[in-house]
Amino acid sequence: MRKLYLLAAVAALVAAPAFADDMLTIGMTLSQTGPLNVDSVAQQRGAELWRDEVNAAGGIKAGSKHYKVRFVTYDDQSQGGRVQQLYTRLIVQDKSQFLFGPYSSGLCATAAVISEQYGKPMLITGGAEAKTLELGNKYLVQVLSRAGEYLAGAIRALESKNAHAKLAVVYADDPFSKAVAVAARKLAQAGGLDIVLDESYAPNTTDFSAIINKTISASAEALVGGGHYADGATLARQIHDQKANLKYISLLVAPDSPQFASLGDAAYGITVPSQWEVQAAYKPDFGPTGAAFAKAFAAKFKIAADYHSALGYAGGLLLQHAIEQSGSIDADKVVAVLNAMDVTTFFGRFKIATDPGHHGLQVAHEMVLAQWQRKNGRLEREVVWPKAAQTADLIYPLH
Amino acid sequence: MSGKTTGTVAGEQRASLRRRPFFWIIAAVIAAFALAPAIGNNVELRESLLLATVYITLASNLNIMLGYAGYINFGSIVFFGLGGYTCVYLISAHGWPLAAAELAAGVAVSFLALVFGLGILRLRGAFFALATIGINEAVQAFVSNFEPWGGAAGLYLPTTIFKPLGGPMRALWVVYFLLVAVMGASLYLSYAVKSSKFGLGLIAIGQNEDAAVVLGVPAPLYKALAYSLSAFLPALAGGLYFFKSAFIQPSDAFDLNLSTEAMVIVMLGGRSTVTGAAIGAYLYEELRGYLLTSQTFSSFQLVISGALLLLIVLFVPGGLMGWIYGRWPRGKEVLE
Amino acid sequence: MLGIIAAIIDGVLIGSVYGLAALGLTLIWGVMEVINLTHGAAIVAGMFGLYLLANAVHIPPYATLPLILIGGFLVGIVLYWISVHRLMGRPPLMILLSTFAVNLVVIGLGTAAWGTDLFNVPVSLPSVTWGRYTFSGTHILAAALTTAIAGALYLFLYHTKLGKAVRAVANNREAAELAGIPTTRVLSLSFGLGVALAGAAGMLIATMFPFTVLSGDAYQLKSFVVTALGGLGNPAGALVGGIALGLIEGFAGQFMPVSWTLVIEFVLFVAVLIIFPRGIFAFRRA
Amino acid sequence: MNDALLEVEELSAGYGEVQVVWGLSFAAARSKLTTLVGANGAGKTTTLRTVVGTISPWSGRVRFKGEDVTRLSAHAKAARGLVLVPEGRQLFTNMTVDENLEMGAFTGRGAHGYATRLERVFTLFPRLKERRKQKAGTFSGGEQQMLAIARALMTDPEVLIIDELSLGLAPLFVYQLFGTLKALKEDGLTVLLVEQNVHLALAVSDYAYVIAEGRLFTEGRPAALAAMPEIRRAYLGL
Repeated sequence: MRKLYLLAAVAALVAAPAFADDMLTIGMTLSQTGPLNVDSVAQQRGAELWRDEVNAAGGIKAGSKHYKVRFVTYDDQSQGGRVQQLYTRLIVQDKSQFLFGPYSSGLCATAAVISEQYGKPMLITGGAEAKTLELGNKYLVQVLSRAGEYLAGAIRALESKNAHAKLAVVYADDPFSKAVAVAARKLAQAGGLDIVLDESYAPNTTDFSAIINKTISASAEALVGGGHYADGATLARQIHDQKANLKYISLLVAPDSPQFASLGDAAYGITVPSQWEVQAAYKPDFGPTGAAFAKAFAAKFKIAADYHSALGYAGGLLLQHAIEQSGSIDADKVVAVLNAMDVTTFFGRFKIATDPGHHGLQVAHEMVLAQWQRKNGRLEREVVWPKAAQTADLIYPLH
Repeated sequence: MSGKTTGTVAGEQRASLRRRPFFWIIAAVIAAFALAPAIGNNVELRESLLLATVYITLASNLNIMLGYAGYINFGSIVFFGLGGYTCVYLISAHGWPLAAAELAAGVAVSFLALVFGLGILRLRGAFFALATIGINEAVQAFVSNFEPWGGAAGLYLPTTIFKPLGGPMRALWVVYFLLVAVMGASLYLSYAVKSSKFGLGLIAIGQNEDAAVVLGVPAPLYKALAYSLSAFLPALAGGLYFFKSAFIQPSDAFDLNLSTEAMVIVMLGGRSTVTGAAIGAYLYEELRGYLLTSQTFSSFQLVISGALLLLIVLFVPGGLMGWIYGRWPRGKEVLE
Repeated sequence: MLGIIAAIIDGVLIGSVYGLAALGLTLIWGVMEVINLTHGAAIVAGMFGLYLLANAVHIPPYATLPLILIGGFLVGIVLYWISVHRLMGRPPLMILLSTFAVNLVVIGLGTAAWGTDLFNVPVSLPSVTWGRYTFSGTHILAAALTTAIAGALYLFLYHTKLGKAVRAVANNREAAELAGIPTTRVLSLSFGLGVALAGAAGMLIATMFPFTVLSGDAYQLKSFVVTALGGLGNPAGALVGGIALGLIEGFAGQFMPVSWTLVIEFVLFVAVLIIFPRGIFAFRRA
Repeated sequence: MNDALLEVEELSAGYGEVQVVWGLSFAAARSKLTTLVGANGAGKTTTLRTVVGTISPWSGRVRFKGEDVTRLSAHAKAARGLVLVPEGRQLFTNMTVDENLEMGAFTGRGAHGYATRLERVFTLFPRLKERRKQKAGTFSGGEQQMLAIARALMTDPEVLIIDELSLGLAPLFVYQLFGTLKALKEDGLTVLLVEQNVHLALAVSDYAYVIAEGRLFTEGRPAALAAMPEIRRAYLGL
């Protein structure tokens, strides 16, 4: 029996993937393993939901043809060294016509050049750092708000409560977090906040005692920063363990994952800049509503959708729209449509810069700020900023 | 006068190299690498071979320290990364042409290696191995904080950088041929070292350092030279690799995993053989490429590489070439 | 000023756990001159041991410590026979590679089983507050348990016959064999002890910080730094070296950007190896 | 040779591809002092190491009390009472005198009657008793040799094998140690001694084997050997 199973597996490997002409291949890598895997997998699931829905509905209509969507994915192990090899393989060997970017700004920066070298459009759904899009690329399309925007809401929300709060900026040494921190620093200074601590840490840092002691010594009242999941969650736990008595904490990325609730009390009150929350009810020009997406996602994966999942789905949706509008799967024609698009989906608004120095940079999408609050004894995320989209009041101060 | 003498000696050595069959074997390998993808514009093959050239370069140069002199260098990747950084930095910040930036990277990194080498080569065995890890980590931590090199965010190259090479598509071919050249140079270097008095001294150090010193081998100098020599070509390869990537960040440039992969390659092929490092690199790249992209094995690729390495170390410590020499002793004369 | 004192106290607390981790590495080196590259994997195994026993079997977190020590010991003995025994007396490269290979296999299996998700074992202990600074109960208890384990190891090595045999084998393996000590068994036992200590350190770390399958690398590197500071093969040095590293991390961070402490750590590591190959804190050996 | 406690038959051994010992046979009789003499490099040390098992023989057999122990490991042989005091003493230099002696008594055999044997060892070597807490590495050569023999005695040997007893020691110590050996023999201990100092060896032993280039050159009672012209010329410098 087991032999048969093995044989089948081998046969599946050997047999060339047979697909008809009307098949659209989209290639991407995801971080199944490595430090980025939590968010990367969430993003991937969003994309898969889109693919399955499109195929169930008969595929993407381009002109007279209907294309079924096929994904080819490889594990990049969260390592830049593999990304280029794999994207090249996706284009050259697997004949991908379109690409989705990997997760995280660092990996996107590594993958970006391949899209340019081979002239394949790449939708970036998990790389917020703007630098990659300022190098003269012609085939990159950023779906999410860029890094500079991340903490804008968090800073404004803090200013609304205490315009002169003592602020600690603590962030991971990676391209994304650094870009976020640089922008946050400028905003905070312009708004009159008092930056009492400005520290970065290595992304694989496991012990934050030194930084937290410094935060306490600097009498900081608020802390913004963080990086990705592993370091952010550790930082949150240690802030709680060491009773840093911060009135306000905003961390990147990590608190957006449903898994963050496993930190228990340490998660309470922490805010997170979010690309999307289900409560933010945009009126979509096409595609599902936020609520419908969240419902379908939860039904398929038995887990709540976070913004990375929404991004994965939105990337697919926007590509589909562009192909349908252009009536072809020709790379240049589709990119031309994307360049001209100004639309709103369940994910929010989409519009990219088209000047050569910033081609593909997202300029229209807006972020929200969410906070972990207690509701009927359970930890849940509520949108607390901007006021217009708010589902609950910001809890301030935390202590 | 002394310059003239060495020139003649080097000349004679070169002449004697050409008479040996292995010289021509290497030449054939280089030609195969250069021609195979060029015929029919086979981009797919080129991409696979491109990584093989990088691996062969890293493994051949690691072999000089690890195979000949018997020194475990966990941090050989630091040359690759520093070469990449120097090259990308000179191009992006100072607008140097690729060739000049490459040369500067190679020279600077070799010099730095000489300095490091004179420091840590007093250490032996495990202490040396630990120090090489330390150097790699220290350099990575330093570069992460070094703002002129972009710190943790790394350095980016604009796509216009490929213009002088005929646009992004043609640049890939140019970079590939340059990497093949660097690989070829690595193989010749490895071979030349092995068949020189210098190489003999290194191998003597590898067998028994104390005895070698007694026999008059200037061990510290030889080790430092070998360390520095084995830095030059990896630095060039790093420069080309990250130029192609158009992006470099500390975690990619100084990835300890790549160092350990290079060691696995040397072991797989057979320590202190030129052919072994090359074949080992090629096989490893193919195996890794397969494991990485196979749906069945991708989650077990670490397990498989680990188990393979363990079996080699336990049961075939001579690697592939050791096994071949065992079956076919005359092989030693043809395949160095 | 208070902040600096708090940083020093924190540094000592965490450093002692680094010391415990390094103790396993240094013991194995001292007895058989082997650098165990499975060390990081052993630390991770200790972390997951805690997670599984506490979450799946519902054993109170600290009650898992003896189980992890025993489990680590047995696994270590098996590892010795698989990856070290056959290669004793061969060039050191071989054992480095074989233990590295086992490390790959263990981490690979762990990744296949749990992915690389972050795991968190919430341990609620009362903490000690001092002015504005708080010392988490988990850190204090970890330091206390480390001291207890190190003390027990000392008693074992200096006051039991078997422990003295371990020292005898470390001192002169051939003489030990001639004196009738079954040296191979002592080697496997020492390897088991080393792995058990690494596992215990992993377990204690997991009570303090969240962790992933890949966390071992960072702690393995720290263990290297600690052993270099304290002198390779010197158990007392490992503890002192660990505390020194904790102090560097806590103390240096008060005066410069925290991201520079890593640079200092590794530069110091290389410098110490070159200048004092036996470690700054190496106690003079007779 | 029915009273032979240790019998070695046709022993061959070496290192790597170099053969050092070529089909050597000899025996150590119960309660006698037997010596192997020969020039430096004759293969004496290799022979002893092969007999006790720190290196394995290429061929040949070792019998101890009639039992074939050729393939036993060194510690197993020590546990049966076949104990070697290796060349260069090989003490546990980081450990105290007490600890060294305790390690000598590591085996079940040595542990049995530990206290009485310790008393006896201290009677034989009172100097050691004075320095029980001192580390062995701080001792002089002669003291180290005493401790090495004392440690071996703690194993309760039936055959005590000593490699190069006198090497590098002051004459006074050498005479003292030979005296001790004689006393031990008279108490019933079987001793096998390897010695470069042929004069001394022949003076104290009951039976001697002369080894040259890894082979047995001749054997016999010391008096008879000392009379042989070849021996006189080659080893006694007469």
